[in-house]
Amino acid sequence: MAAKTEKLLQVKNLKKYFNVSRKDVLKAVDGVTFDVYKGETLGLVGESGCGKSTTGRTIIRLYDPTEGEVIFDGQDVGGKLNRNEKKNLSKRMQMIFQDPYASLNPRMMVKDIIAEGIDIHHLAKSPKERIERVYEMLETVGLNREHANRYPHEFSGGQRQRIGIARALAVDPDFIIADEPISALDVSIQAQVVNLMQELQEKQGLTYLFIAHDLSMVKHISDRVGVMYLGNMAELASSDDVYGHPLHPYTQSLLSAIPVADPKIERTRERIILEGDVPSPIDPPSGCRFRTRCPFAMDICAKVRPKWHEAEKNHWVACHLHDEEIKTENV
Amino acid sequence: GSSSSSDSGKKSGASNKLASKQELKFAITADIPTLDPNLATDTTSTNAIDMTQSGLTRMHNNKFEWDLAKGEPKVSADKKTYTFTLRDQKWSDGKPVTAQDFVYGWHRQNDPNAKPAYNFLFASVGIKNAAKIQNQDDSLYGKYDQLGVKALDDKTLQVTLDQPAPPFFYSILSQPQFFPVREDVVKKNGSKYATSADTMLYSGPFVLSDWKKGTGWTYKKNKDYWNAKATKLETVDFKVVKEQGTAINLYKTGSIDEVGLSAEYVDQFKKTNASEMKSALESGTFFLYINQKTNKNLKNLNLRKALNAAIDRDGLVNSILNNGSAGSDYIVPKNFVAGPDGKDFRSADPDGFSAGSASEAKDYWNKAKKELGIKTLKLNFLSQDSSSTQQLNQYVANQIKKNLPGVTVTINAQPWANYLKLNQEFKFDLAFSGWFPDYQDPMTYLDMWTSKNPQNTTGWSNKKFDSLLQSALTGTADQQKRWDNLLAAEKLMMSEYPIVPLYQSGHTWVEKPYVKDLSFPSYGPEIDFARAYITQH
Amino acid sequence: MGRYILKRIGYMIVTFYVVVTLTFLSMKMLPGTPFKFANRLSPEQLNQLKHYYGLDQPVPVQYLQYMWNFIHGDLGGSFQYGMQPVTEFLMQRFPVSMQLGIESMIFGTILGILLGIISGIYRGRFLDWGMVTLTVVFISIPSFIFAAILQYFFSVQIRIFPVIGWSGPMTHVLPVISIGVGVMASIARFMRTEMVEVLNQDYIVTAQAKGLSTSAVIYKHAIRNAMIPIVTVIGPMTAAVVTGSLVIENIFAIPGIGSQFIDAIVTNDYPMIMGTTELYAALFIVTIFIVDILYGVIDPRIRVSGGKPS
Amino acid sequence: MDHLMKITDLNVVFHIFGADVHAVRGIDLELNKGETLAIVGESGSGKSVTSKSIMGLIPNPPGEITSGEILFEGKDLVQYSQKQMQKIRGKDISMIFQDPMTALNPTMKIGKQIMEGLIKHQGLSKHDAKERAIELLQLVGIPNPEKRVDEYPHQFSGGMRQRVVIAIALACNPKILIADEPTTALDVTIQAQILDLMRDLQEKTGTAIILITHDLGVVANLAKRVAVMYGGKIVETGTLDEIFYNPKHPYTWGLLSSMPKLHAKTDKLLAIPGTPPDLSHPPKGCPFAARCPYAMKVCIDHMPEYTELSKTQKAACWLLDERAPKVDPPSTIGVGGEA
Amino acid sequence: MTSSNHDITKDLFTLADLGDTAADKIAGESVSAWKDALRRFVTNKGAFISMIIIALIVFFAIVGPHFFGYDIDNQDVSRANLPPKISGLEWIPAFSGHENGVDVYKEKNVKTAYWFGTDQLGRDLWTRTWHGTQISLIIALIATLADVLIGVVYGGISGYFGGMTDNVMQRIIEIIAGIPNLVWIILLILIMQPGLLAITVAILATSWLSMARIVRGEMLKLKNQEFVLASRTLGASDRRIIFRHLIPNSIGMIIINTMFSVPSAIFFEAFLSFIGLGIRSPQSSLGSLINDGYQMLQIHPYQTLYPGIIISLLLICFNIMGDGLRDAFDPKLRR
Ligand SMILES: Nc1ncnc2c1ncn2[C@@H]1O[C@H](COP(=O)(O)OP(=O)(O)OP(=O)(O)O)[C@@H](O)[C@H]1O
Ligand SMILES: Nc1ncnc2c1ncn2[C@@H]1O[C@H](COP(=O)(O)OP(=O)(O)OP(=O)(O)O)[C@@H](O)[C@H]1O
Ligand SMILES: [Mg+2]
Ligand SMILES: [Mg+2]
Repeated sequence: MAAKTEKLLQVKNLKKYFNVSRKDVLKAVDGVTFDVYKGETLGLVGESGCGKSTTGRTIIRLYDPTEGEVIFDGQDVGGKLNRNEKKNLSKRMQMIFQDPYASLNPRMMVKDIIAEGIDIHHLAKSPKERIERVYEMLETVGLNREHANRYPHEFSGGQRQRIGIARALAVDPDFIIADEPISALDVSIQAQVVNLMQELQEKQGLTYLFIAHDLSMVKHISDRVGVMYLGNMAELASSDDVYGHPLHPYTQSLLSAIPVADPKIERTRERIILEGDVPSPIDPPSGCRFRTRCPFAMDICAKVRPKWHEAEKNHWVACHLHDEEIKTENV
Repeated sequence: GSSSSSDSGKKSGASNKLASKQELKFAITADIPTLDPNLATDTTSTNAIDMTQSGLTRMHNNKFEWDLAKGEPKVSADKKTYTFTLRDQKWSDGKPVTAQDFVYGWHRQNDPNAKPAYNFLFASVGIKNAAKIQNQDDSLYGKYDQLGVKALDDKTLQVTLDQPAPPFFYSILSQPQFFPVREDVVKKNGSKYATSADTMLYSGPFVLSDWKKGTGWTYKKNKDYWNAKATKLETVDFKVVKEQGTAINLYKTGSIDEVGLSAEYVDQFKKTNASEMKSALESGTFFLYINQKTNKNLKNLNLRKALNAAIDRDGLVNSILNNGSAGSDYIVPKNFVAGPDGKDFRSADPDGFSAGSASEAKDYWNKAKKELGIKTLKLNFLSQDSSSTQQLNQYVANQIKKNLPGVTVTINAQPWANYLKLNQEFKFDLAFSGWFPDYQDPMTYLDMWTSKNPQNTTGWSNKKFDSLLQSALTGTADQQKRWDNLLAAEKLMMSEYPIVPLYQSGHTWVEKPYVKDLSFPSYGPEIDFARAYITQH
Repeated sequence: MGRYILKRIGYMIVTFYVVVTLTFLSMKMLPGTPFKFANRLSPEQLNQLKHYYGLDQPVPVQYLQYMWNFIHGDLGGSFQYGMQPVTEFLMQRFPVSMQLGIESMIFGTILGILLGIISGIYRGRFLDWGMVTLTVVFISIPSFIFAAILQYFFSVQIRIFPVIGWSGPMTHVLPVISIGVGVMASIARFMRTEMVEVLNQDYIVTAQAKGLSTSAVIYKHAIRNAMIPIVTVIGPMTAAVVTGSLVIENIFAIPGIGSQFIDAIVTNDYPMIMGTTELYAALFIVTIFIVDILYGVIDPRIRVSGGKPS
Repeated sequence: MDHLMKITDLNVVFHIFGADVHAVRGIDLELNKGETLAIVGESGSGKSVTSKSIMGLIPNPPGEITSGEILFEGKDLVQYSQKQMQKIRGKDISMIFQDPMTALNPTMKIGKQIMEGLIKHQGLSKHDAKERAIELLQLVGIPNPEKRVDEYPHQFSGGMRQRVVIAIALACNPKILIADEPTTALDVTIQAQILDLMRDLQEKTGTAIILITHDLGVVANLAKRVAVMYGGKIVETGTLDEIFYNPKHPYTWGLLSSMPKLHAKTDKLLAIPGTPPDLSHPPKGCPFAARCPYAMKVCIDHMPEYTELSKTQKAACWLLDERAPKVDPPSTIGVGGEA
Repeated sequence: MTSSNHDITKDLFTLADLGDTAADKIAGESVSAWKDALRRFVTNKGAFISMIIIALIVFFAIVGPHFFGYDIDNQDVSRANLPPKISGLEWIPAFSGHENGVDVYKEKNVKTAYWFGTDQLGRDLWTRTWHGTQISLIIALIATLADVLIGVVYGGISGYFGGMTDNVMQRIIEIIAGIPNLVWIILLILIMQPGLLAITVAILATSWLSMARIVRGEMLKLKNQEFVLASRTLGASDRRIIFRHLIPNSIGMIIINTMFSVPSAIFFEAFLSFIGLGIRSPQSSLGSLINDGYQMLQIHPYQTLYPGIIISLLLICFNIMGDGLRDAFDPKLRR
């Protein structure tokens, strides 16, 4: 794979807070920074509730960011947008959802679901052109024309997910955020969807933000992987680096926790088992968010929030263990 | 006994021996609203006061009897001053009833601060200065001490009138408004006065012994009543029952001894309990106001005659009301009051002044159409929305519609409060109404039709009629002439048909065979059980 | 929790204030007069009466006056009852309606819950089918027809129960049944739905997997959980039953508040209408409040957090 | 061999909406004392139904065990009445369900939910049962158990609830523990905790485990033997190594090769095309035939018999018939062939 | 299975050509969610029969009043209170024209047979009953339509826009709900001219609350569903989301709720009639007929019977149909 360096999306210090009650603020995403290069797949992993979906949804403006910048193709799309700007953005940025059952309107025919974007953006000049485009999309995702007049509940999970992909592709976007597109699917079906996504990327030069908690799948599909913990980005590097030599203790334990479908490896594996559960994002730990479960926690971790820095080339991490300044101080 | 026509001759079944338990049980649709004579305006309150207290006179069988007045008063030569001597009678707290109690009661009725509701009777009968005291614009307003009543001593009460007493003077004294009131009890109880059995004093044939609000009440015989020997009942029990069906069920199960019957039940009881059924004519007259003030068409006499002739009274009283009511073409009811000659007022024109039958109605209507130059007519029929008038409303509307082709009638049934308002504001063409007497005299039915009277919501006005009534009002000295004037007035009025008389109300009820001498008189207490008794059964 | 309760009480007061004001204003819009015998009075006499009772004052003045008295617990005097204080009336009559309502609710709820449980357990079987039909029939027969039939049959024909009254236990039977069957039917339907829902829950399978007997599973696990949502229905239903029992009160001559209310309406007895309305509203508001609090008490899921279950 | 449990020719049908869903179609299965048997397979292949049949918890209606026997210590559980089953459930055989969030009664204290089984099966007094419940909570690694017995499920996190569920299941030292996707709803870090716990507990108690999952990683971690289900049938069974390193059924191949490998580079995943069969109209032949890249004409109408491949491994596939052409497993199963 | 092994020949062991998409084929015709629900509804016998009964009642409500050429106010006291009689069916006691063993028709010398009998004013009860049914249905229809409109719009706005809007709107609902039904209705009826409109407004005043609550709940649930989010990411306007996604998906709930609010409107009108606040004569409604008949319940029970049966049938059928629809729309049952 040729190195992809042209930045399609820059996310800078993105924050998204939810007011869950009068006094409680839930910091779902609390200052994440990363870039997505044109044509690459950036994977985003992390435990449930760590803010992966919120990050994705804030970028595509389903949520308005609390703070931070989102620069898409050189244009700041993180601030206030008028309807037209939002609409234009929606043509270039699309999303694939997790639940193949909830993500298709059960009262619409497949052709109308797929054509929704075409209708909104008036991409077809005639009904004939519209239906042709729908057929094209169906075939692109490996379904056939006859499926156009059917209703979602007549399809299996994998087929529905393909319809969801077709819907996103219909407006011919550059960037697709896939929020756990396969986690609701059976193992054998997951491969169908992942393969399809990869094929499409090759053919159409798409860029993906691929959110999942299945680390092996993320590794398989992603060029680079970001690991999130409790609203923060813990580590970001090429997938080989993240899996090959993870820097952040959280990444390390996460990787060691994954059971591998290979009995031999499983028999001999050393695990770092994390104690306890993820703390609440309403009242997160001070300093480093991970310190409450971190086997290497130091005093400083409670006081200072670790800097997000490039510890190695193209290998970003937020951990005091890898912060040169701290290290030297400590030594 | 004009009241219970079927009373005589029926001695079958039950023996005439007194039963050991003298208890009578009733159901009634409303609780006693108040025992305060100042506030009592309804029949239930009035009946309760009648039975538990005494005035100078008491009505029995439509005639007055001397009650706390020890017989005829001394009458002055000008017939304007009456001096009553009082009988010895104790209040239920043991103190004697005095002339001062009467004076206080009468004053209170004329004191605006005591909020009297029904004190215009004082003016109707002509008690000296009453009219002025009650008139806000008069200099005497509120000065009740100027009222023509005086206690000469504890047992002597002097009443002064503006003019010679009208014939109903003695009978009206039986009304609660003219009862004695104990000042100390009123003062002591304040706003609680007369709101429960023990915030009131009694001086009548019965005392109220138990008054459970909303449920019922019980009268006990008053042993201290001067005429206690005439009271045979020991207890009289009233239950508040709003549903007719429930009351019927109570009667069927023997829980009550009497129940009034609405039309539906009359037929049923006729078949099953004919011997227990009784009927009496009441003094209520019911009619339709014809609004000729704001509806110009109704100024037409032929049209009014047509309306009068259109309604089949027989069908109404036999099928719809079915309770002993009598169809009427008159204003002053039958069996209500007799003149100086002792003959009933109605005996002069027993059948009244019929405008004719349905076929004549069409003729009148045709004439009216020609005179008015109309083909059709829309009439707004204002009535009440109580369940008892529902059927009547529909019947009347239908009769007019049916018998006067081209006339359409819309029923506007309203709750009483709103009915009154619409009626007084002349927002109707025809309005169903009834009238019960305030005093026992034809005047109570006739003076409301004078031009200025607020009750005359027809817009009909007749100078001759007005003057006839005026001379009857002032000419109280010559009883016969007054009587003739009243007869002439009714006749004159009915020649112009300003209203459509419909019926004189009747009351049909069943009572257990062992109940005797219970009556529903046309004037006086609504239910007169003061002399009733129970035979062995 | 404390904060939550305070906030709720705040809302309750606002709601109640709005109700009081609305009723007051609608009283002023009522056509007609509160003086039943107005047809016998001259306009002057009528004006005089209005003056006695302060009805000739401008509406805002009357309103302030009313609110002032209201705050001091004085609801005025009833026009139809010789100006007897309305509060006294309400205090005499309301407990009766309340008792009737609550007894009917208890009767209906217990039976309804039982029926609901049974038909939920035997869902789809004959028993269930029979019960569903029965409840629909009971829901659709107006209670007054039912009451009249019961009265005729049990009091007049076979004379087991007294025709009317509200004194001994025997007098309570028919009215309570008349109202209660409707309650029963609604509760049974609701309970059935809940029961079916709960029986499909995973924790029921867990309980079965523990080896508990069927009755223990149903009794200890299903019923309690199915009954929790019932509380939310029972609250408003109690209020509705108490306010809606007027017809039954009439039929059985029960000295409750309902029949009084209708009389008051027909005669424009303003203070009585307002007083009754306010009492009903207060009852309603308080019941809903109590239910919410109760819900928190019996459902551990919101007991701690003080919020509502999602 | 003397099996703890032996299932033969189990058939389960659900009668719904005019259709009969043949959820389980004649499966045979054995379980030995103290071993861990994993059942893997596509969603809807009948894994849960099989386990519920063992527990006697098939909802009836609509479900019905139409034939077969489940011998537990020599006695046929299929013939047992509900009353008899109640004595087995929770005591000899217990079960853990997939979703810890819904598997606990939300209105009953944790302690009480654990105690119920103890009181029922071991006749413990309330007090003793509570003691034991606290012990059990300790055993499954819940800190501060004395306090937490009196708390309600919503006060526990997902991972802790699953521990409670396990504590309930283990309360009476069952001989068999059926775990139906015990970690699917949990995060990987929590999953690791739970898997560790289960392994520890099994070592301590010697309970045989039937582990149902479709995560092959979990299988590799915990199981000794594996049964692969597809379309209501067991298509292949074998020891862990046999299944992972020497699979013989194309479905097993597909399953293994559709998973990316964490520790190896996979260029392209092998996707199994199509969708599983509709069990209300089960195919006459091999259930996998419609999706099988090697499907032969015979596969469509004829169900293959089991071929014994070793003492422990057998598979039902026509490819194993001597008449069939020789086919090599795809290289994408990665670890294939090493065994 | 062993037996079939005999048929297995060597030539069967060749690659089968299943085609590319064999596994992706969907059998059967295309079924929309609507058709699917309809199909399930039709197979629900109770619900289907209920629907037919309702249709029959509606039919009679339309043609019934014109059967005998009487109008609703055709009075004739000479034929008052006749029991039901159907010529040719006299052998059925209920239609013999006898009451308490007496042939009332003979007694009153009436020749015409009245199928449902006559009332106290001698009006034909068949005509009045079906006319009353018509009025009751119209009341129910108007009330329900308006209920649906107000409730859906209110709940929809409240739920869709959420936030402050929702907060304020919910407070308002709370206040309205704080006033008991009966009070609202009586106050309204007192202020307004009595009649059809007043009844409708009265029923409306409160009945939309439950609809608003339900629709709001649906909106809250639906607006965060992924298919709605998907539409938003495609740049759809609020209008499109509301009309293409939210409303079509809540319509099932709306219909079901409507099925339950129709009978409650009918029932409520009956209640109003009973306390004397219902439809004005000579118009009739089922409620007013029952009320009129109720006075006669002990004497001429047939006067309550037929309106009673019809109102019960309507309520029962609407309820069962509502239940049936609920099942039909239940996504859990869909395959
Ligand atoms: N609309 C919302 N309102 C309030 N809180 C929210 C909202 N959406 C998400 N959250 C909260 O924000 C946090 C992050 O949620 P998010 O959905 O982004 O996590 P996730 O990483 O996608 O988790 P999962 O793997 O479960 O999908 C969670 O605690 C969640 O409860
Ligand atoms: N209660 C039931 N009613 C009707 N059909 C059922 C029922 N339970 C299971 N089934 C059917 O039985 C088949 C097998 O279901 P089962 O739950 O055993 O699958 P599974 O292998 O456990 O799948 P998953 O991995 O999704 O849990 C499915 O087709 C399912 O639709
Ligand atoms: Mg997510
Ligand atoms: Mg399962």
